[in-house]
Amino acid sequence: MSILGLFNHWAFVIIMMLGLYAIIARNNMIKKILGLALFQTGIFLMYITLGFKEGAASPILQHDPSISYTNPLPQVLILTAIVVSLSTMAVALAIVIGIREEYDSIEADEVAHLDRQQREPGC
Amino acid sequence: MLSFLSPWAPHFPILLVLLPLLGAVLSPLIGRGDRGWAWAVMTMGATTAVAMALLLRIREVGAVSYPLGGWQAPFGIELYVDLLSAMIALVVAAVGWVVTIYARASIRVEIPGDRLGAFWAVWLLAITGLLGILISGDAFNVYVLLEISSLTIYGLIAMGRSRDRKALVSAFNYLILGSIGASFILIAIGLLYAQTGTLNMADLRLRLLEGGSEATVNTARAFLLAGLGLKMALFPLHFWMPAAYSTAPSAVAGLLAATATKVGIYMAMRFLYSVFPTDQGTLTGANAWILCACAGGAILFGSASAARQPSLSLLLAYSSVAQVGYIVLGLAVGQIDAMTGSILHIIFHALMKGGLFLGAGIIIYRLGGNEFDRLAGLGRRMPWTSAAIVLGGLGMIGIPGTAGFISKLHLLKGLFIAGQPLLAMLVLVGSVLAAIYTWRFVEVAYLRPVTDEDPVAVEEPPGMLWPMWLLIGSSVVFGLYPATVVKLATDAARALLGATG
Amino acid sequence: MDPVLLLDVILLLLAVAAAYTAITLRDLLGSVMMMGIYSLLLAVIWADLFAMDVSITEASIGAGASTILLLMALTRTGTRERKSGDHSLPALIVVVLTGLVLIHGTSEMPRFGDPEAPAHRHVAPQYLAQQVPKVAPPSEAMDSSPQPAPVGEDEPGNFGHHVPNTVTAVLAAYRGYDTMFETVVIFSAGMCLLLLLRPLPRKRGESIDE
Amino acid sequence: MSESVVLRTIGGMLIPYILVYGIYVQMHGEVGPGGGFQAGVLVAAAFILHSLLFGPTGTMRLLPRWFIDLSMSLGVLLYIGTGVVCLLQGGYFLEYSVLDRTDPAAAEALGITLVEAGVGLTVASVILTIVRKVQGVSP
Repeated sequence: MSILGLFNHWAFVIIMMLGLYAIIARNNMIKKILGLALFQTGIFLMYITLGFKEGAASPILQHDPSISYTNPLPQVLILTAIVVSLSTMAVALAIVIGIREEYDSIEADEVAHLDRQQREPGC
Repeated sequence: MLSFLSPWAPHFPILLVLLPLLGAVLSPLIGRGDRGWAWAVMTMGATTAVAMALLLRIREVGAVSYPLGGWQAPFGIELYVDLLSAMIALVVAAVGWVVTIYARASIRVEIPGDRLGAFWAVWLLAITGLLGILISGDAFNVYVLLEISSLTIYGLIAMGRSRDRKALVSAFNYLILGSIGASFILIAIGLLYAQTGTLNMADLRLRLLEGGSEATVNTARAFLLAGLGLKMALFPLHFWMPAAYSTAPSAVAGLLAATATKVGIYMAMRFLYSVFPTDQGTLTGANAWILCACAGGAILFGSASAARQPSLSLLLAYSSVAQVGYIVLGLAVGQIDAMTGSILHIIFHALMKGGLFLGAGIIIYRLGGNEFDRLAGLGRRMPWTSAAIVLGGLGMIGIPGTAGFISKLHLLKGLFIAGQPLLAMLVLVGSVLAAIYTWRFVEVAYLRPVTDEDPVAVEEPPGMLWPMWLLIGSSVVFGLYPATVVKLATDAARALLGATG
Repeated sequence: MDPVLLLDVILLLLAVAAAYTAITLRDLLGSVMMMGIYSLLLAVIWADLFAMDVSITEASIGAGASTILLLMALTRTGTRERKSGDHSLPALIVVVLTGLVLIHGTSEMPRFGDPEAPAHRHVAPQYLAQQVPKVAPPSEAMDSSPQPAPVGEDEPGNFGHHVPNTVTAVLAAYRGYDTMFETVVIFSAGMCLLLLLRPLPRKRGESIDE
Repeated sequence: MSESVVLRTIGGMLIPYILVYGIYVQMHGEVGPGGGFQAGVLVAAAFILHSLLFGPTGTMRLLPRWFIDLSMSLGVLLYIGTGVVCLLQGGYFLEYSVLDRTDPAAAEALGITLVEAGVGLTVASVILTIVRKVQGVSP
């Protein structure tokens, strides 16, 4: 139990850090967006872990006072966070589509290079 | 003056968010062109009136809370407005109003006409989010509203692409960093929830004071500070900001410079002093030191970089990096005069920097850009705009008679009382550097001859000129007659620090 | 061994593997599909942890809407990812540091599933009993602090027996203000896209009338 | 638009079921898992499927741009409106129980149904808009 009890905590840290790594390390903007989504799901896992209760059922009330239920609050917060995550992704994709139209590339370093060239005319 | 609003008095807090929100939701239906603009101006006017009425009411009766849905506080979401939040809300609403009026001409040039309905919706949503953060008393609610303002601001910045395609890149970088920042804040809220079982800020404080795991609370604070540092562009997490502010549509830059980072700083004040346990009104050791170091770095680095930028917009953006430093410095010291200085500087800097960015926008509107090599002899070509920019620059330095002097005076006094003469020296060095970058503009605009063959006088559109002068002028008025606002800021600082400050 | 926990561990291992594959694949199409699989795995994990509403939402939004959106975006941005220029070292440093801080911060958190955790003992019990006290109406609460109103001692609670799904009750009633802004978030995203994206130039033979 | 007759026939048969399931999830939100968000996504999914199978032109005619734009705003307005009506009835914003003073518990349930409907409307139309915009088919 004790090892398994910590397992969720380790898992969400690992998932968050995988996401963060992808955001920072990768040049490709779509990869960065995927990394961001991954990072956010790590946080979801953290919240749902907080709301879990041993031997408890889903918080849909039944006519039986002996049943205990998992905590509904983190679930509600995560519903909100999932929607926020989708919205962020949509806006990010729209911006990346714009970048692709303007620069014909979605690699962060290539785009930065093109901008530098623009600033120093004569190349 | 606003007595006709009094039957609504108990509902002022919610109206402050509802009005801009309703305006935003309706504006795609209102239509394009000037109708959309007029609608946005009306909405912001009404919002400003409510913000004013709310501030007056709070000065009378003290802090108010508003239970949404009628549910009692730690269970339902509560709005909580005290003097500090009401003051900053009034500044955000009023500056938002003025910038909306200003935006008419420049937006017509910078945003494609068929998308104006969506533009005004996004614009008003951004302001809704910022105002909502200021009056919320619930930690998770703050996160949701932060995401609303952030998402819309990313969109607004990206619309700078019609002038400069770099706007897209800076919007994307800001989106990634801003989302990481917001996620860090979400992690912090989660840790606090694990520790206490509540999301209500007042309840959080009570339950955190009961003690508990040091590790969890400290980690929460670290994540919160890192997230907010990204949001308010605190050195060394500022790098997204100059790019974003200099490429955004000019009206958007004015709105952001005046409001967005300020709200981030407000959140830091709120969380550090009224949620996390403090040591008799001051921050605990390491936090104060880290914040002071970041603030000092911001002042030196921001001011020094500002003097070396190729364009007026970039100069102003780096100057903002430095100004955030001043505000955070006062916040970190946790002494009542320093905190008063911080609060005053939030307000005055919003007016001055908002006005300066509007001035930079007028130049872009007329000349197509504001790189310094285009600005030679600007003092003769655009006399009103140049004069306002110089006046704003004097405020950045903190010349007596400007608002910047009042806030820096309080900050200095607080730093000396707190026994931090070194930090006080830093503030003075920052002022000298500000004089250098302001001089840069004066030199180009007034001492260099007009070089190109453009007509010497350039028409300055009055619809843009007077909003800019309103902001700059009001900062001068506050500099000359500071008593009322200083009294309010002192009360707000005292409330924030608790009786011990 | 508790089957809930066992399933949780197995699924989490699979999810971590899927996440790892998603970010290491160089083919963006493959990455996106892997993310879809990852989201589906998450949906099962949420169900296993008795968060049914989150599970359905994850399946429809995470695995459904996001994947469709990403695939459609890929048709406009290309699926190629260049093979060089990673900032692996700085990323690794940031990630390891942040990860260590997080592990430190969560090490003293309540044990997984502990029914005595603060999260289960404060606030949540009133939600589950659906007996949240109300404050006096605004007409009587002109002063700044609202007065607590007497709570109905009757069994049915705030909603009678009309809303047995407490997640919906918290979502739409107790924290309805949050949910309003959640709707506004997605509305903002819609508005931002209307603002940001211009339509593609029309292709031959596939023109859209209007 | 799909060229395969099999796909179009079978896919076309699926659409009404997805729609009905979406409406079920919407109505069922108070009693079982589900609610406005999930229902909105399902309804949007049905129309996205329609557009993939039969081409965007037909879907565009079925749900024109002005209609979708209108329902985005209407959904949020329904949510805010419910709250404002509560406020005008002498309660706090979003205090549904004042909608029917004789039976506050039922009024709460009514309020929940109304705001969930608003959520569903907005989510469905926004997701449809987002997909159309990213696809590049929306005018």
